[in-house]
Formats: sequence, C-alpha cells, structure tokens
Amino acid sequence: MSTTHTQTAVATAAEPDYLSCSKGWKSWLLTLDHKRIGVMYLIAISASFFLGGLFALALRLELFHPGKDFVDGDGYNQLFTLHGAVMVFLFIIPGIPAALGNFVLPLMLGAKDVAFPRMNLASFWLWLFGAIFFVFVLASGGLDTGWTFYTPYSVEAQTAVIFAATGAFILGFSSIFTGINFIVTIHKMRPAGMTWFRMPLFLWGMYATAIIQVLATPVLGITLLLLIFERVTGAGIFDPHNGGDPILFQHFFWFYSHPAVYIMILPAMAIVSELVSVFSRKPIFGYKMIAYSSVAIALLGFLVWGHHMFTSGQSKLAGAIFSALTFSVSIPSAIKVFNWLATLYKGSISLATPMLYALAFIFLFLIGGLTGLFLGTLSTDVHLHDTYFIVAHFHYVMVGGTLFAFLGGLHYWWPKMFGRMYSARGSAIACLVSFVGFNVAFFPMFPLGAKGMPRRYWYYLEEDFISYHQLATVGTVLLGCGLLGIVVVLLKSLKNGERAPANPWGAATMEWEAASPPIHHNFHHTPAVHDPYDFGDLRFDPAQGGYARTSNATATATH
Amino acid sequence: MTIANQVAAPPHVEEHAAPRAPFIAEHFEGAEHQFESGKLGMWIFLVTEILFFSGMFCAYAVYRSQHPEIFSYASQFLDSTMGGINTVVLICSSLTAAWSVRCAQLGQRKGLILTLALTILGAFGFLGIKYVEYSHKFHDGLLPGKYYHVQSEAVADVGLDASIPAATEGESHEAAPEPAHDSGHAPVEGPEPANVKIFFGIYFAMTGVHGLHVIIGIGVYVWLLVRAIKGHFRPDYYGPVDFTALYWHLVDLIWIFLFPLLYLIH
Amino acid sequence: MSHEEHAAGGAHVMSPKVLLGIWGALIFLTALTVWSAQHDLGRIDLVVAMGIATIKASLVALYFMHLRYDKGFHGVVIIGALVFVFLFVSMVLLDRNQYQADIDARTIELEAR
Amino acid sequence: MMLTLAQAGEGTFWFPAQAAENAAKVDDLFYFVLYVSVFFFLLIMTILSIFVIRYRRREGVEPEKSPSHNTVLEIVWSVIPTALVVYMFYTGFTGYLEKRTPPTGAYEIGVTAQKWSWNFTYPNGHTTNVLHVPVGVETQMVMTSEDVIHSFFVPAFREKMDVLPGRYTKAWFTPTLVGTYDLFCAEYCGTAHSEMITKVVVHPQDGPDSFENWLREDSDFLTKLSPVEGGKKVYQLRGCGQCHSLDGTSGNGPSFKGAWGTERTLADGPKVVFDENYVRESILMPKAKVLAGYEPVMPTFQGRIKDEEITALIAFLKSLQQ
Repeated sequence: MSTTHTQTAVATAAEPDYLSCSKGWKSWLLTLDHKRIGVMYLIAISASFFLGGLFALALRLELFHPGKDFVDGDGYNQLFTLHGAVMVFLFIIPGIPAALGNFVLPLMLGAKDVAFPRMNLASFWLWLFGAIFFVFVLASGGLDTGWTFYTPYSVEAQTAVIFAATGAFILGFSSIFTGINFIVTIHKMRPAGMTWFRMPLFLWGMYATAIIQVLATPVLGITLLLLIFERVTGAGIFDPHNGGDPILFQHFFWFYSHPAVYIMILPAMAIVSELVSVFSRKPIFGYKMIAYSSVAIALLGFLVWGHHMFTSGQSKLAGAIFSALTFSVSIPSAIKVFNWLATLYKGSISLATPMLYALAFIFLFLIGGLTGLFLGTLSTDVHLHDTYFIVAHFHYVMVGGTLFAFLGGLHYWWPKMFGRMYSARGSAIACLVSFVGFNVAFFPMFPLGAKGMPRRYWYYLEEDFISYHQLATVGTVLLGCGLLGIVVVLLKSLKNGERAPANPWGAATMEWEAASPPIHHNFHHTPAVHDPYDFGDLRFDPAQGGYARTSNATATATH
Repeated sequence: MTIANQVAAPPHVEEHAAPRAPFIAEHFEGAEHQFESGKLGMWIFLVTEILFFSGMFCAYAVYRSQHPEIFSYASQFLDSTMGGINTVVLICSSLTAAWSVRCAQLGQRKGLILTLALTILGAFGFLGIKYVEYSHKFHDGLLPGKYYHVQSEAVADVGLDASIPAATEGESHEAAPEPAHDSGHAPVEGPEPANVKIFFGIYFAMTGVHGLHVIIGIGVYVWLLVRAIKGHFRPDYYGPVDFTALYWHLVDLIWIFLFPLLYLIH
Repeated sequence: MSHEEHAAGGAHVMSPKVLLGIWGALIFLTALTVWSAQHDLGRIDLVVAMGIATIKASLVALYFMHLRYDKGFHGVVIIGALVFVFLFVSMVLLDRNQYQADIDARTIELEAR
Repeated sequence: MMLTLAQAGEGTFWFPAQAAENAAKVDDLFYFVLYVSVFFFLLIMTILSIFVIRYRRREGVEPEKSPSHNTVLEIVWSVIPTALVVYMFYTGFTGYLEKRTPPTGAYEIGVTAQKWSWNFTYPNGHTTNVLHVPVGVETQMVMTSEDVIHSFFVPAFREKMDVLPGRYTKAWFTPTLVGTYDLFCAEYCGTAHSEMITKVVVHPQDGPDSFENWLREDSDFLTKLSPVEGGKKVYQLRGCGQCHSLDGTSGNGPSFKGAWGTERTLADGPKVVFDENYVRESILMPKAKVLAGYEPVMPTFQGRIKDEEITALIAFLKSLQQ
C-alpha cells in the first residue's frame, strides 16, 4: 500500500466520476466522452439484442410443432429475417467494439479520449439513425428476404427491402467511423513506452477488427446501394431477369459479410485473451503469436468469402481456392486456443464470473471452430450447406463465441463502468444456466442438419426431425432464462451492489489504474506504462477490497 | 461524410494548466499530434472511399469483360467532349485545391480564400456540365433498367440507323460541335445488343455516386471558405484544408478512371 | 519560392512550379487519352487508356496529395487498399469467366423461346 | 405405387441412408473430420479441466513461473493441425471435383424450379413433379429456375446445388439404393420455401417397377386417362396453374374458370372468342394475341408440348365451363 493510492482515493471522493459529473439527457446524447458513448452503445445494443432475442424465441416456439402454431410461412420468414438482421447489424457488429471497446480502449492507453470524439458521437448517432430505419421496417410490413438480401428475391420481394437496406447502409457508416477512430487512436494515442508489443491484446484485437471495418464495410455500402438501385430501376446488375448476375451479388455481399464474421469474433478472442491471463495471474503465453494471429485472421479473413458459395453456382476453381484459403484461417484460430490453454498452466486460476465466461467461450468456440472444418471441406459442405448444421455452427461461433465473450467482458469491466460489484453467486448461476441452455438449444441442430433438415423452413417433416426441434426450443427457453438472470443480477448491482475498488481483479492493464468509475478525464495523473501481463507487483489490499501495486516504478519488463 | 468536420471543428476547450492554442483538442499533446492524427484518419477514410467505389468498378469489369459489345455500342451515346471538358475542369479544381493547401500552410489568407472559391467554382462547373449531360440522357431515354427507352433521334444522332435495328453504315459522330472529334470513332455495326440498359445502369450508378461526392465536397469547401474568411487557419493550424483537399483529389482520381472507362470505348 | 519551403511543423509545401507542372502534365495526358481513343489500337486500347489514367492518378497522389513527401505509412495504407481491391475484382472476374458458359447457354435457350 | 415405397436404407445418428455412389465418400470424410474434432475437443477440454482444478487459486499460493513461449511446442501445435487440414482440404477437394464434374453420357434430366414447385423433364419430353431415376445409372440434372434462386437438395444422395434463373447449373449422382427419398429446396425462396419439398423415386433396373416401364407408362397417361383427367394432369405438370387459376382469381394470366367460349378483348382492341383455336395459338404463340389487362409474359410451348396434350388440355378447359 502506498501513499499515492490513498491520495487517489481521496481525490476520487473529491472529483465526481464520469457518470455524475453532469446531468440531463443533453449531457448524455451530446457527450463527447468515450465512456458515456460506450455506455449509451451498451444500452442501445442490449435493447436490440432483446428485440432480436424475442424474434428468436418466437421462431423457436413456432418450430416446436411441425405445423402452424401462430405464424404461417410469411410470418416465419419475417421472424427469421428480422432476427438475423437485428442481431447482425444492430447487435453483434457494434457489440464489443462500440460498447466495450469505446469504454475501455482509451483507458487502456492511458489516454483522455479516442482520437476523434466528435466522430465517435457521430457513429452513435448514425447507429440510432440506422436503427430507426429498422423500426420503420417493422412498422411497414417487415422484411422477408433473409438478412443476406439475396437477389433476385430481394428485388421482387414485396416487403420493406429499401428501408432495411438503407438502415444497414447507415449502420455501416457507424461501424466505419468506429473503425477509423480506433485505428488512429491506437496509432497516435499510445503513451510513451507502450510499444506495439507492449500493448494489451485487447487493443490488438480492436486494431485487427478496425482494419476489417474500414476495408470491408464500404463494399457492403455499395452493394446495398446497388441493390436499392436495382429495385428502383431494374438496372440489371444483380437481377438475372434484366441480364444481371445473382452470383455477383453474392460475391459482393460476402466480401463484406465474411470479414464481418471476424468483426464479431476477433474482439471476442481479444477479451478472452485478457480474461484468461488476468484470472490465472499469468502472463499470456505466446503474446506475439496471439497478436500476429489477430492480424493474420483479419487479413486472411478477406480471402475466404467464397466458402459461403460452394453450392451457389460459383465455379469449381473459385471453390477450390476459397476452400484452401478457408483452412488457412483455421490455423491462427487454433493457435489462439492452444495459447490460452498454455496460459492456464501453473497459474493461480480464479473462477470469478468473467473467467467462467472465458472458459465457456473456449468450450463453445472450440465446437464452433471445429465444426467449421466440416464446412470448409468442399465435399462435406455440399451436403451440409444451408442446413441446420450451418445454423448450429455459426450460432456456436456468434453466440457461444461472441456473446459469451461479450458477457465475460461486460462482467469484467462492469465494476469499472459503474463502480459496483455484482453478486458473484448470482452471476455465476446465470452464466451456467445460459451455458447449458445454449448447448441444449444448438447442439441438436448438428445431427438435425446432417440428416438433411434445410434451414429457413417453418414447416418440417414430422417423423424425422421433431424431437431435435423440441429439444432446441426447450434449450432456447432455458438460454432466455439465463440471459434474463444476467440482466437481473447486473441491474441489481447498480442499486445495492458493493462499491467496486479501482482494481477488483488484480489486472495489470491501465484501465484499472483509473478510479471505478473513472473521472471525466479518466486519470488524475497520467499512469506509468507497465507490462500489461506482469502481475508480480499486484497484491490484494484488504483496505481497498481490491488489488494495488506494491511499487510505482515504471515497469521495464520487456517481451 | 468527410471526417474533416470531426477533426477540425473547434474542439471542446477546457482550462488546462499549460498554455495551449485554442484549436488543439485537449486529448492531443499539441498541434502536430492533432494534425498527424487527423491526417491518418483522413487517409483511412480515403481507403473506405476506394473500397466503396471498388464495388462499382468490379461490376463494370465483370460486364465489360463478358459483354464488350454492350459497352462499345452504348458508349457512343455518351458525349466524350463534355466528359473531356469535365475532366479538365476537375483537374483545374484539383490544382486550386492543392494550391489552397499551400496558401494555408504559408498563412496567405487572401490566396487561401481565392483558391477555395475557385475550387468551389470548378465543382459547380463540373456539376453544371454533368447536369446538361444527364438532361440529354433523360431526354433521349438513355436510362437504366426499365426506364431505358432509347429515342430514335438519339440513335440517328450517333450515326446509327434508327429505323432498322441492324444499323448498316455511317460515321458515328458525337454531339460535339467540332467535327474533328468525329473522325476516329469507329461506327458500330449490327443491331443494338441485348441489355444495353446495363451500361446505363452502371453509368448512372458510377457517375451518380461520384456526383454525390462532388456535392458533398462543395458543402465542405463552403464551410472551409467561411472559416477561411473568418481567419481560422494559420500556418500551425491548417489541417481541415489539407484533409479536405485529400478528399477532393480522391474524387478527381476516381473521375480520371471513370472518364476513359465510360466515355472512351471503342 | 524555393523547394525548401516548409510550413510550421515541418510539413512540406508544394512550390507553384511543381503544382503548375503537374497540372500541365495532367491536362496533356487527358488530351493524350482522348487522342488515343480516336485511333483504334485494337486490343491494347484498354491497356493504353488505363495506363494513362494510372499515370495521371499517380501524379495526383504523389504531388497534389503530397504522398511523395508524406509519411511512408500513408502510402502503405493506400497501396494496401488497392491490393484488396485487386484481390476482390480479380477473384470475382476469375469466377465469372468460369461460369459464363452456363449463362450463355441459358440465354440462347431463352432467346429461342 | 412407387411413392408408397418405404424410405429405404437405414440412417445413422448423423446421416440419412446412403443412396448414391458418392454418399459413402462424403460420409467417410465427415467421420474423419468428426474423429479429429472429437479427439482435439476432448484433449483440450481435459487439459483445461486438469489445469483449472490443479491450479485453482489458493490463499497465499502464487502462480509458478512458466515460460512465456516455447518454440518447439508452438511449432508442434501449428504443424500438426496444418497437416490435418491439408489432408481435409485435399480429400474434400477431390471429392468435390467428382461431384461437380458430370461424366459424359450420363442420363440427362432437365430440372426447372419455380416458386414453389419442381419440374423434371425426361429426354422423351415427359415432365413430372416428382423426380424418377433409375438405380445404378449415372444421372445428370441440368437445372434452371424460372424466378428466384432455389437449391436442389437430396440428403440421401449428399447432393446439393443451387438452381439459378438466367443460367444452368448441373448436379449428378448414381443412385445405389431403390426407394423413395426426400428432395428439398435448400435456398430460401419466399413464402412457401419450406413446402417446396418433393420426392426422388429410385427405380430398380428390371421388373415391373423398372424405370423404363415407369417412364413408358407415365408418358402414356393421355391414352389411359379420360381426356378431361389427362388435361388436368397436363395443366398441373406444365405449371399452367402458376398464372391461370381455376377459381376465378386473376394471376399473371386470366383464370380458366368459366373462360371457355367467352368473348374477350385483346390488348390492341379486337375481340376474340376463347375457343380451341385461340387456346392452341396461345400455347404455341402466346404473344400473338394478348388479352387486355395482361402483360405478354407467357413463355411459348412450341416444340415443348405434344399435340395430344393440347387436345387434352382443351377438353379440360371445356369441362370448367358450367
């Protein structure tokens, strides 16, 4: 315990934190503070997730019986389309970068803010603006094209395709703005002493993600613009009835949407890298390999889009090239898993809730990643493509991977964001229920798909598939209960949770040197740069209820 | 759309111990740090612009490589004189944009105002010519998709026989006043190829999105002009002028490719 | 008006001579591309047009956009973007060329109807 | 008859029956990937569990030092997965080439998909909505769509290929097991996507149920059925119902209900009687006389339809008059 920390505590009491330093809705909606923007994003994407979750629940309930329960074909098509579109565009793409990343990234750099605070706010406003279009879609007859907008169906569909495409176009710019901001922030705002290879891995993940956001998202923008153009004029670029080419649309679409998968998973991996290291009090194993593998995944991820098109009428040659490149992405992903495992070796492993999510992530992502092998393999993909096997695979990656890592990160940074500790037991139970529910919901879909159940069917052949569907529906309800439990536990903590210390987990990255919650300018004193994974001088301090550094010397450890 | 606004607008200033110029946002160390950050941000934004246009270039490449006949036939209906003049106009306004950066760097306020104004003038000139071209196309029914209904006079104008689909002979001549422009253009023989409308779809998509960028550029330049008149820029603070010029040059760059790809096809 | 002019912070200032020289070159190249388009160069038609456009683009990027005097990283950023554009366009073209025959066969069939 | 044959072959936990030659290859590769995956999953999860238990946090116990990287270990765990995925890629790639390269001289069946039904055309011009194929014969599907993208998916054959408008795609297989199997549309195609299901009937080589017998008899349906019933079947097989309803609702074309013998106005003014000549002409040259209020969108059936079929169809239309 050093005097500096006592002083910090005093100063904290004196200076109001970022949550209470100003009041009124204007002080939030017009704020340039990255922390407030992050919190607003958190609320916004959680609301979207709730909406998307309701659609998911509705369609699983419909599928409990083979026949019609409460929606028919058109209604079901709307449900799965809106579930996909809301989850992808409104929740999972902005999810970790815009909500958690916005809050944490400048703090991790010891900076006052991101490089372009105005652009950051603009990004949030664009998100809201895009979300309003989705509300229009709901109000004006829905959307039934699937979130992929495949032509020519999307050209002739009678639903609000133009609204939805415009909304997604705007959300794309929101994502681009976040990406530009993060790249420049990481390049230009690193404190002296934090070299590229002394950066926390979360920042590497954010950097890799931002590269994808910047390079891929514009292509989605132009694709959607051309789709709108096609619908309005029948220009004949994507619509074969006017001489266009639907495969061209798929190339365009997946050139964005495959890398978008890495926009979703790279930040998740980055969070898990932090969690695994902090909660086993061990420097991350193979730091450089993890850092490089993030960038490698981001760049290689651009060259694999054609694996969504193995049965689409894409040529054999392109199929072969894309299959080979797809496997090349599997290696850096595998390396990450091995590195996490090696980090645990001889550690001091705490099973605090964030770590439970990290372990759940490894379990689920492993299944999601390994089942990807079946799909990257050309001949087996032909059979499995567009079946429930795919549905299960990408939910294991997107939900089991991204959502669980997001929740892990949320539980990890929650004390920092709101200055309150949540119930350890309650959050652990909610985590467990979600984990079990998720597996019950999605594991049956693997054999279901291999047996031939196509996706996007609201009606199915009873004798073959009913038990799998019923199991999946039960699991979904369980997952829903778990997620609801998480919300309850976290909200309760805001009301009567214990005050959080500055560093409750004993982490060595810089955000934990700020008060919980941080002051408006983040830090009272510019913190010294330490090795982000050297836990040697962090000791538990009962007086604070958290960890504190035993020495204030600038760390000189090198990699 | 341009991030210049984000970077450049007078930052949220709060009291700081060290004396700081008012244009430096508090989270930057100083003028250079802020300038370098803004510049990197702008270049990355230009990357997104390049990727944005790449989609249309890709569509262009696919259809031109598979259906060259559509492109060589339909391109005759474009007025390459107007396109050429527009290329020159845009190059000139690129020059004044580059010059405006020089003026800003050297603190030449009058020069800055003049070059910014000239850049805007060039942009309006470009749009004016584009407007004339577009209205001809609308008049002649040379429109994308279902709006494509080419008028026989337009076909006759480019030297094709309108009455018989299979045009026999005839010098193709553009609507250009100087006959000199006519000489080299090889006449296209044979009937109108199928799906000519795809060309006009691509033409309007590419030039339309490009035109939209010009309009946005005008907006930003007007804002710069106002700030220049107010004397906001100085040799140690000229980032917005520099970044907007980068954007403007990119718009010029894209036109440099669009011109031969759309107007100058055999 | 020497070439050594520098603004505050060491940024490079373009001299009027270079600015006007580049402008002249751009105008000349525009005229050249229009002139060449009036002569049937056969297969190299497109190559010539794109070659001239690329030279023009490089001039704009290197001088008007200061890339020649700028941080190397900005050049890397732009070249990186162009690499991805190249990969995108070339993969799509490659694929389309492979399946074009299937489209042609159907087009002939439909026209026969 | 054939349709009532039980689903042949036994499925497994993962797969439906293997009913085509290539299916076993696909399954074998699937199982290879599965075993590799299960092995690595169990290995990693076991090690993970051991670590979590063995190194759980204890009061006053600090983590032991361990190397922050280990080149040999890192190379090993990069190279082994690489070798495995190279094998997966290669085997999948060769299997895919086989799947996507139809043998020359295969028995060719034309497939036309439309919202939301399948149409299979055999070399003799006969069409059905259920796919019939002979066992043990290399059979190629030449597929195209009338409207949006569909996908031809027969799980028992492990074969799937999208069916696109404006171009042809191909799929081929050699059925090995006599029986009836599901055929799904696997690419989302709108309202009734999940009802775009039909069957594949694999016929034995000889005997009364053989493919040849079936094709001969089924093609002859006009001689066996009454003209009206035959005409109704033509109406169904040829997809007339897509545009011409039987209940009076107007689609892309006029409804057939009560249409026979009525006088109609053409788009360009004159009137025409809905009779034998008009129907015949409209089937063969649909754009010649288009009724007012409709677009000239009907495809010609010239060369695709037999005269007897038109005669039967006319008998069926007459029967709709009341």
